[in-house]
Amino acid sequence: MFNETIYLDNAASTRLDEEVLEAMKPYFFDAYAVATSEFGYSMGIDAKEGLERSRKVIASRLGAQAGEIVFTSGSTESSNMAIKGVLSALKGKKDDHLIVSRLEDFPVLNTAKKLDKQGYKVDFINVDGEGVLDLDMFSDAITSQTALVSIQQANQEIGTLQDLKAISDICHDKNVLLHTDATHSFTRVPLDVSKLPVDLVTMSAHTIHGPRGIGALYIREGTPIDKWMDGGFQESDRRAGVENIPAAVGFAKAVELVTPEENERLAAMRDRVIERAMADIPHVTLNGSATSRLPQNSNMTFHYVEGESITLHLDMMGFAVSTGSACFSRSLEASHVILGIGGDHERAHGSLRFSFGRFNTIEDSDAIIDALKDVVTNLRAISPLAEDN
Amino acid sequence: MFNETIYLDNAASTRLDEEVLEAMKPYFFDAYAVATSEFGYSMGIDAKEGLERSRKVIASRLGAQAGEIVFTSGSTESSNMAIKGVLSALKGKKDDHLIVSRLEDFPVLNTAKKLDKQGYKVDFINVDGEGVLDLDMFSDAITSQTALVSIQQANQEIGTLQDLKAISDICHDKNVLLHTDATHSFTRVPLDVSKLPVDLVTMSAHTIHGPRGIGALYIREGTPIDKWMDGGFQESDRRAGVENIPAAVGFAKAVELVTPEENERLAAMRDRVIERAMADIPHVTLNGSATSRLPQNSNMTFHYVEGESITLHLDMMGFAVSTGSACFSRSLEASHVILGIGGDHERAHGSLRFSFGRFNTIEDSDAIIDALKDVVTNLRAISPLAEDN
Amino acid sequence: MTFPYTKEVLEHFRNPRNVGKMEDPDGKGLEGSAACGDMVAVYLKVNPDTLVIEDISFESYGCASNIATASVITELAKGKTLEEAKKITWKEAANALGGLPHVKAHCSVLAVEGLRSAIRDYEEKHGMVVEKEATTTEVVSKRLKHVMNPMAGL
Ligand SMILES: Cc1ncc(COP(=O)(O)O)c(C=O)c1O
Ligand SMILES: Cc1ncc(COP(=O)(O)O)c(C=O)c1O
Ligand code: FES
Ligand code: FES
Repeated sequence: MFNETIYLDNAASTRLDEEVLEAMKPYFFDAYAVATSEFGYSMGIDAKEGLERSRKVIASRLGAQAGEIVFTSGSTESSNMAIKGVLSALKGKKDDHLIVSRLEDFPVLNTAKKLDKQGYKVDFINVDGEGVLDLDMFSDAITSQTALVSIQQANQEIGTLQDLKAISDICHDKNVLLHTDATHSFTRVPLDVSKLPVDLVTMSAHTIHGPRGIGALYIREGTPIDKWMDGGFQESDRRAGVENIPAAVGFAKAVELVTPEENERLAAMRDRVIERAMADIPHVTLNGSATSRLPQNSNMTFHYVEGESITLHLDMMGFAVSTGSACFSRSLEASHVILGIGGDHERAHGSLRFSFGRFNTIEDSDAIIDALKDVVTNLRAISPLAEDN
Repeated sequence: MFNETIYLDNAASTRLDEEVLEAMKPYFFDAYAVATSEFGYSMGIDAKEGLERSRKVIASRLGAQAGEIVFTSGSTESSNMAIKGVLSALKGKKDDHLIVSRLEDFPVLNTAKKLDKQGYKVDFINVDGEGVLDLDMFSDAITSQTALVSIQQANQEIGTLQDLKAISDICHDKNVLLHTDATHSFTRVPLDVSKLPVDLVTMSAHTIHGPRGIGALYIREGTPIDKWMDGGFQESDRRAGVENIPAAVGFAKAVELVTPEENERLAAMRDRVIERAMADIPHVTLNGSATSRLPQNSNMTFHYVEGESITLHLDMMGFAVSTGSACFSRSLEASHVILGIGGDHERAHGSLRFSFGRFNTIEDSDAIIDALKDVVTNLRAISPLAEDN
Repeated sequence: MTFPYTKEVLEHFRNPRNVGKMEDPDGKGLEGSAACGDMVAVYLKVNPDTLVIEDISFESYGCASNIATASVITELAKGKTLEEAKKITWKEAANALGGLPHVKAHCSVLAVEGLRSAIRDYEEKHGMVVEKEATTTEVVSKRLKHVMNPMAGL
């Protein structure tokens, strides 16, 4: 039905792992009842057991208690719930001050912007040229009126990791709640909430070969948070809606399948693609940190050329990658991440993200650069910017 | 792994149809990219085509345009979005008056109750002894300040259908927006928004052998509604979050698999179970309407006995059914639906719902009554209420 | 698959002991639960000389926990004197059943109250107590006060 592709856009979404689907099947076809009534019939209790086992798997990967994990429909919902739920619970107790970084992905960023319009006070903290949060500016921004801080653990485009230890220590010292969006980092880089005083963590399944339609929110016990999705009493009355048990079971299986060895494999692919690009193609800039980044992410700007043209050429050659170019996005806006690290539009325009997953091999890193060499050379030959090449 | 069960709780959730899973697989394993960028690579465009085809299938079953369908994570989210989104959009334009029926399920009911506490004016309209909306009270409740009406098409417990034609005509005449929760009625009873002036419709996949984690909201073109799930620009910037394309494709397949013949088969099972219960067991009351009800739903009270005891006995005999008894629910509250139709606690206590699905047969109707005869007789023998039996 | 109920609960639920209305009981109690609307009736035959419960039976309009606790309480009470039987607590009943889900603790309280009410009825009929306390809703709620938060259990 569809063609073979070398897929290097695993940050956007990933191929489902067959083992994950196998784990889900008993909950599609055998224990398909709802789990709400423990005084109900056996099938509902079987279903509930599947759900609770999955909750434990996810909790333990994070150093959390099972009761601190709420399943949601995905990262976007987790972050909406975290921010809106906490601000709602603290209304009248703390002033309505929210702090986020400029590099947050849309769920946090656009929630913050909406709240800003609605009268909340929102501060957007700057990052340096590698995407690392300005800790001084951050620390200064916190006031006695700050209700919540939301800083991602890893960036979606340039893969930069934040120093969550430093950030959470500052928040802890100043007695402010901290939410972190770990959509791309969960299972890929360490995060242990029994050690770091992070209060809320957004997690997603479809970024690690799990199913779409399921995510989770870690909520440290005692954190004030109102219900956001209203309705039934599921998830200990914290999130309404029939439990998506097959997907929760799939999520847990996806978590179990991520190993340290896999993360090393991905890091090797990442390093190879960067090293090869730098060696073989002139005028390339690495976006993000050289040292502190997601194992599965690389992002580089190929100067003087436009990303959508590159991706279309690559697509015709069988590669799937994405770009921060304005032309590529539906909104025709250049990546706020590249702009946020001080890049200009040209830098965003020529940026490409290569993100790796379980079904990639190190040969894919070579193949994409081999292909890219020609594409970039040809496009530069027609670029008015690239006079000196 | 799990035991064989005669599952008669299809109103709670249903077994996934194998054909649905087959339809989903290409989007798990081949076109697993995100669909957001139409200027992106081929796999994303394939994925998007799957999504848009599914949207059309759902739209056309409802007499809607594809662009009027927004995918959500389920019924609960659809109803949250409909009510909160419309009230937010109308803020300051119409007064904050919301009308719902007393029999709504939790997503509408608890959203309404929360809004009531937050300062909105909410009216809860009564129903008669069969669960049919009091049209006079309803019509009188509408004022020039009414922003939205939310009345379900079919009830989740007693299966009573509302006269949506009359209700939507009243709303249309009075120029008030109408939302209807069609979680149980979509595909099971007719609803054509090209004929009825309904403005918003909540739909769900997992009630018709589709996957969990996906639902839809029909939004008539031009309806004022704010975004509720904030983040990315998916779903024409109406609902953020990665599109759950495999589930959307599964939802569409589930819709296609529901035929008029199937609905007749279900109605025959429903009629048989009611007829047999009335004939074979004394002191039985039908809950809901005898004539205007969902094809797949029956609900009866077996007087002098308590529902959880019945369901546990039935469970041990291999049947899965649910009850409106307070003892069955975690909150120890008797069904608000049975109380809402004027029943007392005793009527709720002994109420059982038998809801049918594709994988049931008419023999199941006989089997459950054969089993129930003994169970009810034995429990009545020890009941202090059942003096005259 | 694990039921929220122990083997013992399920056994008493399936095969409740000492069930049914008793003809001409010496003492009779009927209690209702304000929490969920259930009822338990307990009937006693008492030896007037020894004040030993020689026969006991119950009726229940309630959930599995309720039926099971009422059943086990009849076993615990049989052969005991009224004074001994009065001291049976819902915890003893629950323990005899290997434990009950927290949210169902009130069902066992109801069963214990049924027994105590039957004993009180006997004592009243035989002039063993002076004050007759009517079993009003308030009295029931007072007795059940400590179990009135069903979500939290006890
Ligand atoms: C009428 C009705 N609407 C909405 C819902 C919520 O559906 P879900 O839990 O799938 O979101 C239900 C669930 O039972 C329902 O019966
Ligand atoms: C950092 C980050 N957070 C949240 C999201 C939203 O995830 P979803 O669309 O799966 O809800 C994304 C999506 O790309 C992301 O990159
Ligand atoms: S040049 Fe066409 S969108 Fe940028
Ligand atoms: S008797 Fe109602 S919950 Fe036990």
